[in-house]
Amino acid sequence: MLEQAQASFLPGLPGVEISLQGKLKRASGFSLSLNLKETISGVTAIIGHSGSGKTSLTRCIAGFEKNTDLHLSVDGEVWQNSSIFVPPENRPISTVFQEARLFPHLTVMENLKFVTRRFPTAHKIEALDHSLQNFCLPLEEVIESLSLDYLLSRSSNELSGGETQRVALARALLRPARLWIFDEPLASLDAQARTEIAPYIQMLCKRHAIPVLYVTHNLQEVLQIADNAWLMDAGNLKSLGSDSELTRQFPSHLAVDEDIGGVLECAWKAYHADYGLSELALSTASVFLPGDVLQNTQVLDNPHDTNSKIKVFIPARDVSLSLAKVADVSLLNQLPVKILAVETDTPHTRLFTLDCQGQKMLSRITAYSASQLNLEIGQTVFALIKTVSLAAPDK
Amino acid sequence: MLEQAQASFLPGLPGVEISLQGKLKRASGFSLSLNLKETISGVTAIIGHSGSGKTSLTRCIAGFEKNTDLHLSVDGEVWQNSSIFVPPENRPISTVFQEARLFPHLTVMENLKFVTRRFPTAHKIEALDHSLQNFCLPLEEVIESLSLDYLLSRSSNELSGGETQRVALARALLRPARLWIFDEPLASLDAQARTEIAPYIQMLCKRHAIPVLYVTHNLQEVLQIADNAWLMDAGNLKSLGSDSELTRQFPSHLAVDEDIGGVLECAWKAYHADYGLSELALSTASVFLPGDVLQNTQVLDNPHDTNSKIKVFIPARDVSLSLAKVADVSLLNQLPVKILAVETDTPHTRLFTLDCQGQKMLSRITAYSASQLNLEIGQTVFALIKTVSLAAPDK
Amino acid sequence: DSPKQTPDKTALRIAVATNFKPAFERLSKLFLSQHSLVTISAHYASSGLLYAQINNGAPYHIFLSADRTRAQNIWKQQNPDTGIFTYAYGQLVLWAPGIENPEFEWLQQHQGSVAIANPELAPYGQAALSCLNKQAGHTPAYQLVLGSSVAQAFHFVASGAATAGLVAKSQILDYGVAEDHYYLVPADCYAPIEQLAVVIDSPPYRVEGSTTRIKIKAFMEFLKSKPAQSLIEEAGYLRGYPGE
Amino acid sequence: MNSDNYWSELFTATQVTLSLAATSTLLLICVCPFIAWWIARSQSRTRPFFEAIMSLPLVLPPTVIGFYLLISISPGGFIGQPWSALTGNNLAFSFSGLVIGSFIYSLPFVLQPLVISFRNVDEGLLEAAASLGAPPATRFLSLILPMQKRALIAAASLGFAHTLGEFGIVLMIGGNLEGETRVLSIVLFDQVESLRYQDAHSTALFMLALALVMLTLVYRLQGRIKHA
Amino acid sequence: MNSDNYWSELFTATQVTLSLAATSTLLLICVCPFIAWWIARSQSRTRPFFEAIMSLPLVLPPTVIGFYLLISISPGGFIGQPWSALTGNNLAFSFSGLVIGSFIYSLPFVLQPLVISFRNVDEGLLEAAASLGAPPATRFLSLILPMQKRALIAAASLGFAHTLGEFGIVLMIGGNLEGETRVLSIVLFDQVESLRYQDAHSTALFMLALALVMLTLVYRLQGRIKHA
Ligand SMILES: Nc1ncnc2c1ncn2[C@@H]1O[C@H](COP(=O)(O)OP(=O)(O)OP(=O)(O)O)[C@@H](O)[C@H]1O
Ligand SMILES: Nc1ncnc2c1ncn2[C@@H]1O[C@H](COP(=O)(O)OP(=O)(O)OP(=O)(O)O)[C@@H](O)[C@H]1O
Ligand SMILES: [Mg+2]
Ligand SMILES: [Mg+2]
Repeated sequence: MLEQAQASFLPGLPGVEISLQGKLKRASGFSLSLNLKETISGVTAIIGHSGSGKTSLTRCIAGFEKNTDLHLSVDGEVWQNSSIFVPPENRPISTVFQEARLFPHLTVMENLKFVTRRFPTAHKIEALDHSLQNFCLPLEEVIESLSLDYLLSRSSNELSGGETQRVALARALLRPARLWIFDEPLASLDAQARTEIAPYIQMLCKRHAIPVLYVTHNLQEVLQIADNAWLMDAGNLKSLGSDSELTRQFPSHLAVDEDIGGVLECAWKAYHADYGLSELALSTASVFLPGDVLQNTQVLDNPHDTNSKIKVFIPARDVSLSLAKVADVSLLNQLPVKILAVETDTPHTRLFTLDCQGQKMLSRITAYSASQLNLEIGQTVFALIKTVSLAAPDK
Repeated sequence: MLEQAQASFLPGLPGVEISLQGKLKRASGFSLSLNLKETISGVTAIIGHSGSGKTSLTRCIAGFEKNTDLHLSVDGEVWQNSSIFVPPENRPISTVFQEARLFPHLTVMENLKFVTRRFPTAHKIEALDHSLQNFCLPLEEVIESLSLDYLLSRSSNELSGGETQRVALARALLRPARLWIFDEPLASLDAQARTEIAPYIQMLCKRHAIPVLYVTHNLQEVLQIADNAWLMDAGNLKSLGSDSELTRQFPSHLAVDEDIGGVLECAWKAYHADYGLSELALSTASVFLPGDVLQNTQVLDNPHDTNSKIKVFIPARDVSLSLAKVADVSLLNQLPVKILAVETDTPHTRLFTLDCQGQKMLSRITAYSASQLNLEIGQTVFALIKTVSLAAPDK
Repeated sequence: DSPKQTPDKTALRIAVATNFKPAFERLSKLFLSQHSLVTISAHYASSGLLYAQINNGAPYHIFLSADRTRAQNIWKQQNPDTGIFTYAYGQLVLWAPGIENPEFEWLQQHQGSVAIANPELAPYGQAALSCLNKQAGHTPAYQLVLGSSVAQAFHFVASGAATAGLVAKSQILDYGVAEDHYYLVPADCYAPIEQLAVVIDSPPYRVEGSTTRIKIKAFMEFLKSKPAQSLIEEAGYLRGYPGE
Repeated sequence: MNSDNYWSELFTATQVTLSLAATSTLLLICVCPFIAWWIARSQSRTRPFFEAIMSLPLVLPPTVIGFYLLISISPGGFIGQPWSALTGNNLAFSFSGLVIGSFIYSLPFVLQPLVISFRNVDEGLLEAAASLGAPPATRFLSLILPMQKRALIAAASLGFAHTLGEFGIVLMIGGNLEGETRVLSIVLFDQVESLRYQDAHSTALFMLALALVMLTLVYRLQGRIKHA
Repeated sequence: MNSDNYWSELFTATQVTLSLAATSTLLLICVCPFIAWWIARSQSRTRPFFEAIMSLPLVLPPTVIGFYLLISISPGGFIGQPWSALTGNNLAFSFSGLVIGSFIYSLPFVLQPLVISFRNVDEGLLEAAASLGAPPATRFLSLILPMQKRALIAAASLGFAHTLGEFGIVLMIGGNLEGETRVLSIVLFDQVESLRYQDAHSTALFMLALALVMLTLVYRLQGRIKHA
């Protein structure tokens, strides 16, 4: 699933440094404690339980929580502290709210025009960011990419849930910004629309080097487009970083069991056009993926650079273990691995941490199999991975 | 994933027969053509693209589309035609709207009390349904099951997105009804909350024999709790039925490729407590599932009845093929199957339809493996399925 | 002459044209001092309004109108046995605050606004208009503004909005304007401004010897009496009832 | 002039004024929400016409309305006659008559704000209430009215304030009876008309202060109600 | 009486009335939205007090307001003096004076419905507009005002109707000058006062018909505007 260009693929631009300290206290008793200093680029997923404070966090950054004890500075510029408050309209941030908040008296097109009429004469924003003026997404592109053509003359309270969300997203994309905040932008969309729009967001984010804070509950979305993740837990923010441990950390908090796994960083090796298989190199071993990885991965500046690293997410539940290589099966990927550790995952399954050419991966098998095979720490076995499990969503 | 009691497990009550004919025309040009006559029981998923008319359909049934050319009768009783219109408040239907629609001036508790104050003195509804009076969910149970305790005194516009949705669901559950209509009730919830609430809905639906029309975009939800499905496609409704072909029909319309698969109907055989493995019988072969299937499946009237059928969904992407049985691997399920058909699924994968003891299942492998193994129609091979792939979400 | 000494709660309800209010207050004080058991409730409004009310069953006993037509109309509509007489004549004065001893000659040259009551509504207005018309040798330089009543015409002047006005002498006295700051318009340039009092025919009045009837008659007699007429004269009117 | 007299008159008039304003506002706030709801939600083609009719009391000068009212409520009038027959009392020049007059005159000021406010009610919430089994009457009474508390208060206070200042009608049909129909605005009017400007200034100040205090309190209360 | 005279008087008065109502409504609808917006959104502790002040014209009888206005706009008054100095004209007994009077008197009727309506505006939409880069002024002008079109029309029509029927103030500061300050309501009042009841009935009917037609049209238009 996760199979994407690394941060180093980005067109050389630095990220945005966010420094956010302080507290937000709600009348309801909820309190958000923030202590964050991080340079973000690419897509940063914000995950966490319902009511944990994700939306509150984004509101703090976007400038909708005024009477709080917050200190926010972005790229060293103070936006909010006890004496300064840059109002939301002067922050170069574009937000998609959890509820779409379309202007009900306007048509879809008028909702979009509400933004485009105002820009790129980005008056005050200049003060905060000079590069902004250069960038403004063309209205037509956004309309087409989010398939809004047929909706344009519709009154915006005559839309279906998913249509509403797409219009809200489009409207936000049209505002020139240095940071995007999207609060569950695709929650009401069907899987197909989602797999079309998520990569589009990811592509925009990379093409224009605009970092995205992306609140979502959909793990598939996280794995598909996130470069790193922040975890919100009962009002406490924790950056999970962007390393291969990212997905490893999900389960205890959020994911259903199917979602844990490991990430292997491979180098591109070859594309076998006849069978539609990509071959990636993992030190000496080969990993096969269906389809042309380089084509599916949307933004590669220099695809045939042998240094190009490609991340492949391998779900633990898709990895079987075998004492020996197996012949005559459809399982193409059979990687020699060393057992590093074993955990009692659930009463009847075991989670093995494996060393595969110096990188970690996970395998979950039944307790029964584990005892049948007599697996021990240090032992070398073969990890069997179905190739199609690794398929990227087809275009 | 899908692993649940059949309709015959329901406490002997018949379903609800819905007959819905006619057209709904919207000013926007959208038109819904309905021609449906079906007895529904259990959870009926309504799937379809964004804007295809799912919400419109539920509005027609719930009575929110008055000026239309519709004929609706339920259990033979006419609710709507050119001369009759039973208003929504007199239809024994409880609806969760796509937008939560909490009453903004009330607290969460007052929102719930708005319903409980009114029932069970279900005045006019008696005329439509006599059995209704007997059933009213206890307020405390609903509050606990949806973890609303800490929210009760909150004003309902001080909730997070997910909290709002849970309250809306609770409110709807409190209204005595003969049919539930839930329009994406869990869209704003995280995976964990979802895996807790979805089975609760399913359980209620079975315990009280109230059919649910369940609009969702989440295929995992469909597979987890739906007994059958309706597909809405550009205003045309099609019942997909509840057979094992159900999931087979998804991909072309909605699902990402990972979601296709087959459903095997097995009988319960044994639970191996030492390894936490359930053994199910599929004619002569055995299928192993992690955990105690009977415990995980929430409502079984007579669990040890040997006629109990248990549906197991087997995703095509999790089935590998092997020419012979494989030893020394963690793959417990190795079923002998006959190849019935092979399709070119994507340019680089092949989808095999397999006959497994008279039932159909699917396997997707790479084109490369398919040609390496020289697989042919009619050939008998072994389907290898990782046991943990079949795990039900743990409690 | 004095009413029956039986306690009777019903007040004597008298409808009074507003411009007569100051005089009436003094009159009623005097009357009450003579008739200790009577109470009076006075209803002040414009004559036109009171007329409409009486026509629609207002429970008044006596109507002190500021004009002739309305009082006579009422009298004609009812039992001719009820009394009617002129209790006072209004006097017209020219007042221009800040101007000493103004005269009509001054008014002719005056460039400002001159307030009078609306001639269609108020006798003072009619009187003022006829005087102005008689004086007009050439087109006047001032602008004429109309108040709906003579009271309003007075407000116009008192507030400074109008620079001069033809108002009632009673108002001037009540307001305390100094002797040499107004000009009493000669009575021959306008028709007399008759103020009529009329008894309103009501069921208690019809009962011969009823307390109410006695009170009404008593007040009407009082109004004709010398002390009352002197009070009226003091308030800036001419005596309406010359008799002793 | 007579200071004692002045204050006792003012006191009595204040009592009459407040009870008149309170009574007619109470009546208005009981009746108007229903009419406003009908106007706000009706799809009928006659709705605009009916709405215009309700606004007519605005258009005629109060004394003229008073004149026609006087004719109607006089013992022979089409309201006064049945009223006398029923109660044995005269409607004209009575407190009840004033209440009727104030009711008619202040109706548009209470009605229109409610109509505006009711038009803003989210249709979705009504659907939700229906889906929870609430019939139309319940939806209105136990959902809309509590939800529109703030608008109700605002409309009521507009009506109340307007009745305080009402004068043309009162003068016409009330007849300026002390303790019964002589309200503050009439006292003030009398004072102005009879050139007692000093008294008039005090009375005007008193009325303004009274109104200012009451309105400030109401508007502060209103600010406390957070939602809708 | 004189039928010719009657009609020509009515015609002139109608012209004056309509221009007065139109002018003051126009002024009100330009000014009130801003004040209403401030009142509806201010968190200030003085807000209720200020709001009450704005409602005060309701509380005093129109003739009394008129009296005080007369003092203020007379050539020596605190409005009249600078006005004369500036324009060389007298404000009292002029059309401009009437406009000022109507403005003050009708202010609360235009303001309050707007306040009620603005209070219902979803805060979320304002946040959305801010997030799209619209500063407060833009949010108000290009989001709220268009969104509240219906409330604006309703408030304006209330103000317009009220100015049509206004009379106490006009009587006081107008001076009844034909073609300049003699409005319909005064004509009607004069007719009633001078016992020309037949003429009064016709005039009242004419005013009612005029208002009925205009209001029906406005309210129908309003019904066509679907949202908020
Ligand atoms: N306006 C408000 N006033 C008071 N409490 C609030 C308000 N908005 C949110 N809260 C509370 O603050 C907490 C955090 O809310 P927040 O909306 O940030 O959660 P979230 O992580 O976005 O949840 P979700 O995924 O359900 O949208 C919740 O407990 C919520 O009830
Ligand atoms: N009130 C309305 N007036 C006019 N058209 C509408 C209205 N509501 C929905 N539509 C249109 O009807 C079509 C079906 O809408 P509907 O809400 O039923 O879709 P849906 O299947 O529920 O979509 P989603 O999954 O996005 O919620 C859409 O094209 C939508 O734009
Ligand atoms: Mg949220
Ligand atoms: Mg929908």
